[in-house]
Amino acid sequence: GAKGSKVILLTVTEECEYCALHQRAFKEVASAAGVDVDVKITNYDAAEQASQVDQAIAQNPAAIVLWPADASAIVPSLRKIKQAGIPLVITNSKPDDKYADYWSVFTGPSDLGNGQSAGEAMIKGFAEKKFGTEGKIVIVEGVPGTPPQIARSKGLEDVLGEKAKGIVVAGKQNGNWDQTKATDAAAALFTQVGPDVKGVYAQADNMMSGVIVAAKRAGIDPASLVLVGSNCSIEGVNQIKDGTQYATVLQSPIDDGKYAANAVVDLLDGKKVEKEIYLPHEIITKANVSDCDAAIGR
Amino acid sequence: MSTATLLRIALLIALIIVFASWNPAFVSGRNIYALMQSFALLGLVALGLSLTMIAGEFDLSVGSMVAVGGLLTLVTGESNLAYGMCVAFAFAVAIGAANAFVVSRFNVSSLVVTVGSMMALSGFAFWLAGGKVISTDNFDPGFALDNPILTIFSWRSLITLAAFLLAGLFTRHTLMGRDIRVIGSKRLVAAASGAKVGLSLFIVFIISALCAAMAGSLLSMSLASAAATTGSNLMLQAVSAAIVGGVALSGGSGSPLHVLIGSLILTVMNNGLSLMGMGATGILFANGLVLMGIVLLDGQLGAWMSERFAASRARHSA
Amino acid sequence: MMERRAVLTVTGLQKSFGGVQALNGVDFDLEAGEIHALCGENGAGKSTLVRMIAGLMSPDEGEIRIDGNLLKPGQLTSVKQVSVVYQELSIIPHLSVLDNVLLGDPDVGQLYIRKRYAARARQTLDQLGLSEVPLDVEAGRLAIAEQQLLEICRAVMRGARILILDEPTASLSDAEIQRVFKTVRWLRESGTAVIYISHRLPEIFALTDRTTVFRNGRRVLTKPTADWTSEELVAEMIGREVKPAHSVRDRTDLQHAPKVLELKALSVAGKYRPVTLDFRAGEVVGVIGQLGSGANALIETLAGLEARHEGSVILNGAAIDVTSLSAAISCGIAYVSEDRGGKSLFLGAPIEVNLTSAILDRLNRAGVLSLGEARKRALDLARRFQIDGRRLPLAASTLSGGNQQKVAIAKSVALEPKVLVLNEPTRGVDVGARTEIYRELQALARQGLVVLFFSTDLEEIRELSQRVITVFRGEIVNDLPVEETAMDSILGDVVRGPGMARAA
Amino acid sequence: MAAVEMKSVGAALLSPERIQSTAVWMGTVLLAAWAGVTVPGFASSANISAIMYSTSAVGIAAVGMAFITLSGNLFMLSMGATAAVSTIVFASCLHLGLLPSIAVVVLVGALFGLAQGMAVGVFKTNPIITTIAMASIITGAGSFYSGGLTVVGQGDASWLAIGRMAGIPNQIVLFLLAALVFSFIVERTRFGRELRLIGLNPKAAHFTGLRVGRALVIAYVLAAAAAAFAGALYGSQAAQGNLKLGAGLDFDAIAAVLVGGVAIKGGQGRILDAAIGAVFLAIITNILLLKGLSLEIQLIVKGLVVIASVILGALALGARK
Ligand SMILES: Nc1ncnc2c1ncn2[C@@H]1O[C@H](COP(=O)(O)OP(=O)(O)OP(=O)(O)O)[C@@H](O)[C@H]1O
Ligand SMILES: Nc1ncnc2c1ncn2[C@@H]1O[C@H](COP(=O)(O)OP(=O)(O)OP(=O)(O)O)[C@@H](O)[C@H]1O
Ligand SMILES: [Mg+2]
Ligand SMILES: [Mg+2]
Repeated sequence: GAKGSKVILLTVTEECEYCALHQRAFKEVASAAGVDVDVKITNYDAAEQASQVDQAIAQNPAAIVLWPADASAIVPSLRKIKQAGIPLVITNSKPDDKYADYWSVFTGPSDLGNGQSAGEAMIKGFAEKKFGTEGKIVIVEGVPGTPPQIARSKGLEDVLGEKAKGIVVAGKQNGNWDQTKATDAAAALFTQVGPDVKGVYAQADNMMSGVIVAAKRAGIDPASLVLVGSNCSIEGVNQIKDGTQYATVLQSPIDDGKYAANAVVDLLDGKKVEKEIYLPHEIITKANVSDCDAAIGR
Repeated sequence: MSTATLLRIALLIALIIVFASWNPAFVSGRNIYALMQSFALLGLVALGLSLTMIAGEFDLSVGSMVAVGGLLTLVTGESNLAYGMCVAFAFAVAIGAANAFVVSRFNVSSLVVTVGSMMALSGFAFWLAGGKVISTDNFDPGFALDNPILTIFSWRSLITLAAFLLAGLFTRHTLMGRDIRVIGSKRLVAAASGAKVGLSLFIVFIISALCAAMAGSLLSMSLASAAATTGSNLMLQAVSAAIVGGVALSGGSGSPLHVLIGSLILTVMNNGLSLMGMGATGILFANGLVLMGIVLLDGQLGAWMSERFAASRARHSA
Repeated sequence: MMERRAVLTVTGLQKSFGGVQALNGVDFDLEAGEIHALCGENGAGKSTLVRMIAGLMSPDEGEIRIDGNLLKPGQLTSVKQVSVVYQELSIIPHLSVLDNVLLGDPDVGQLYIRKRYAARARQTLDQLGLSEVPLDVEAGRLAIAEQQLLEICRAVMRGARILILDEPTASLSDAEIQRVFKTVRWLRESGTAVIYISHRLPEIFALTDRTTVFRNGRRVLTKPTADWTSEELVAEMIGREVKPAHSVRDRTDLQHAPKVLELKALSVAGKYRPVTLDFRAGEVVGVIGQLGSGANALIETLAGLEARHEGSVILNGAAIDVTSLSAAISCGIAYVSEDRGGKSLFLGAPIEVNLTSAILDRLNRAGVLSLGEARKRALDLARRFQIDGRRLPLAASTLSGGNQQKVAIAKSVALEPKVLVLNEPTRGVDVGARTEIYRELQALARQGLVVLFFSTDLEEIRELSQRVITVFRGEIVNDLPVEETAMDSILGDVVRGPGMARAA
Repeated sequence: MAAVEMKSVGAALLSPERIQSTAVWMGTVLLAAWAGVTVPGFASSANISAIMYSTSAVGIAAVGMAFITLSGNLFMLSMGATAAVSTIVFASCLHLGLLPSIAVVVLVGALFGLAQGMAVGVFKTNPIITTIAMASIITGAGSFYSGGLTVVGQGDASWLAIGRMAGIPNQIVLFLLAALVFSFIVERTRFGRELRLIGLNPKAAHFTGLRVGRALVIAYVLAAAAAAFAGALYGSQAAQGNLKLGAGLDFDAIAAVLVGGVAIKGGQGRILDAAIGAVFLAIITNILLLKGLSLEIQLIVKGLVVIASVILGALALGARK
């Protein structure tokens, strides 16, 4: 059973609000079920995580919960866990499905779903701000090559292509998941695309903070744009409350952590667990921003 | 062996004893294996970097070179990883030579030159990754490299240890090895006594880039993937390892043995703290404190303390 | 007598650095089995010639032949032919003594097998008096004099046909100099040709067979050393007549001048025993002793460089604190170190900035430097020390060695100290600049300053000081007016101590 | 008379030590002029203010970094960490008002600087390693303090973030002010003169009786305060702070200092050179952004610019020999 057994959580940096809340929620739920949690943290360093996996295997836990620092670099380590016969829950970012044998359960967000919700939000925002179904938008993306960066943009573009062909992506820049870089990137996008930008999709709310700063500096009222962020992090919530940001996509770190904890507890208790458990991706606007607060536990 | 070296070995042993008594799992075979895996990466980078330090130079670009090495291996080695590895090594030789060329031809500080190449290489790494995740399905080389040997080693860590041995023999028993040290101490004297200053600089910068690329290449095989951000903090860790081991930034002093000890101290500390459940920032903090302690001891504080110590010993014996 | 054979011939050598003609059509030859002195003021071109013979620099024009074979420009000369002890110390501190000795030895192959050479190195070291020094100790731990000897050992060990020593004795004591002399003479017997560069005329007369004088990049004259007189040599070196400083010295009686500085049982453990001395206003006092005798430690104590001293220092009747340089400076003791490039000057900064660097607090107007005041003071100092005022905005590195030394002294004099302490005030300074420096120091003394200096150069002690204090192994041997001393008795005090003192 | 003055000014600008910085000054002007004509959108007022904004924080840090480089202590590698922690401090103090929170940030930064200055100046530690170690310690401390979370400021920081004076962003005004004040300090005060002399020859500085330890402590305090202030600028943007904001400041500031032509061996170069280096790099980055070139190309170009400017400086000095 779960009670009294030892689980190792391998997770990423504490210097990220989402990650910190995820870890906190995981520990709360797991401890409540009597699981003894041991945490190993890496600062998004795949090599370090690989050796943490070795270390974790050496400690011979009842199960391992793993947030891959890099969803593809982790694959060889997954195989080692599999070989050691330790049950594995992957949380937050899923490696390629080719290797699905190596893990027992995946819980977490679907980046594609997240992007799709953002697309829906964008269309809704265009309607609400009376832009109709035509206009230029720009995207500020995360670190190139990371799955969220690829999948979120794809999700958004899929939905737009399907439901609102008139809304075109006129430019993309890399904001590196970083507010400062996002500020420069957005400033350049505003200059490049000119004054007829109607909406901006930032793949994370903290980057949206940068977009808003850049808009203000360029003399554009952010409230006049359809600004859609993602993650429902505290920056986004505040910006939605004061009306500068139109919407964000709820991806609750607390749920993310909880789902993983529940999955591992169920697994240890011998219950049947679904192979893939996705978080909901609710669209958050001013109207339902309290959902966000609740989801984040404020 | 000097007292400073013995003190560092004592520190290493003390750390091991402390961690082992805290958690016996620390000295389990599997954990030592894990520890050696981290060492395999850090040690190789630190070894290359420290050679440039001994020659009185500095190679800030090793961190980015690790990323480029890994990416090149996978990008060009899609069908044949060995070929990719060769490309990565050839590229490293070219970059090392370019660094050395600018340093020796224009007689500028390598700290400055390699700030530039660090940035440029890091950009190149992002360009290579090109918005894709670079990964391979060819897991076999990685598994072969990481397969435990004698419980605690793997080919990867044995390669790093062999590199240390080679570098140790090179610096101790070849003329070029001695000249590198002379160049680090007094370059004009080296030139006047017929040491091949330019050639030695080329050699150390090439070795440094090559070690970094090799570390990156082996890592990418072992992870079956490569990212542009890999190694972003390896450079700082590698300098720390060299300094902790007793290589002076001012050049001319230190040896691969020192770097070996320094790298082991850092890996043991990080592994042990992580075993105790400390987070990444906590470990960073601890690294900072140790490094700070060591620079303080190397500076005036240490001089003052050893003077005190000598004085009190003199009083006692009188 | 055996027919002399030239091993080295230099013809029509030219070299300029930018606008400076360092060598201007130099002809020179060196014979096997001779010790050949090169003399000349600072900047005369001696070291430049050496560097070209060693192949470190290529000449603009002219040629150098060794045994009739032309040297290829831009290529190091084989150390089997020419081995050089450079003016600047070139010991590698982190390498062992053996590694240092073997540095540049062409016999050492790419595989570096130390054992092979250990016995021979040991033998050479012993010969130079380094028998106490183990082969595997780091050279950086040796004393400066030992390092200098190590360097000579390195050159000797290579067994070169031509040995060049560029001011090898600058940091050696007399006993050590005698050792070097012995080795050089022994090499001469075995047929080696030696070029010996020194600013110390007594050494030249004692050691060398022929002497060549350089002036402004030209060879002026070569004659057997025995045919030179000291005055003639000096006159050729500077190309004009110099009045010895002696003739301008004041003969006023200082017995009634007020006591400025008193040392009461001053001592530094392990360096010198308690010393009690008085110094009167206007005195110029030379302290002489071998390196390590404690003589320089004594004056460095006054400068604030020996924090751990015992006893007291009294200035104008009040005890003062000399536990640090800045404490000593604020009490009115200024110090000029022996190493002008390393410890005194900011070579990359303008001469004006150098001259005023010690008195920044006096140029301070509400936190802002007064540049006008700085210029005024710098001009004043430049005039007093005969430094070209138009050069003030140029970097100090553009000055010749002698002029640099003037700047170094002027910068400390700017502090308007009550006591001026100098360490080797004219090391490596040519005769002309030396005289100018001596004159200015004596003028300062006449204004009531105490000038106290350490030197290992007997000539300097005799020329500059009114009172000579000799030190041997941490103890004062004699303290006498210069008129009552003779060269040989000073030397006797310094090398043999009180046992032999002034038997006459 | 005037002609003579002009000639000597010309000679000074073209002296080997100054040629690199002169080239960068002229390069900046030419590049801006060229881009204004050929790059669409470059000369728009919005873009020019974007350039100004992206210059300010890096520029202020570069000006601070120049103190360290001038003093002969190479670089301060804790600037990024200091700036990042400062964003957190800034956000957590914002409820006290903008000025008080800037004051607190600068004070905390100065304390970090004090610690490093004491280590380097008094305990004679290696400057590079000291600042690397301090960077870890500062980041670790910041992480303990914030728990890794983003701190949202309860107050209005818009004066700093987007405020303008006569159409010029306040940030750039502050940057210019900092550059001028720091420049005055180096060129005309006793401390500045001491710092330069220490950079030229630390041993001689000691033997001359200069206050070496004290001057180094002040230099580190000023540099860290500048980094902290840069952090306040980042923090003000969205009135938020976290450990990632401004963390990359170190190498941007170093690049600016090097491109500007402050000599790494100490004692040579001017504060304003570092400032112009920052402007030059900001303009290049902006042009690349406008041309749609990605982050990676920007990095490659920046790296090459650093190497090229260093080679230029070396060639100029070499030409004298
Ligand atoms: N590398 C150099 N660059 C520029 N000028 C130089 C260089 N080396 C020597 N000089 C100049 O050439 C002239 C000759 O210098 P050299 O060192 O040969 O003099 P020296 O006779 O050895 O003097 P000293 O007695 O001080 O050693 C001087 O004016 C010197 O400043
Ligand atoms: N290291 C150096 N680099 C460049 N120029 C030098 C260097 N050393 C000396 N010089 C220049 O070489 C010239 C000749 O040097 P020298 O030693 O003969 O000076 P000098 O004729 O005694 O000058 P002064 O008029 O000051 O007495 C000087 O004008 C000096 O500017
Ligand atoms: Mg000379
Ligand atoms: Mg002269």
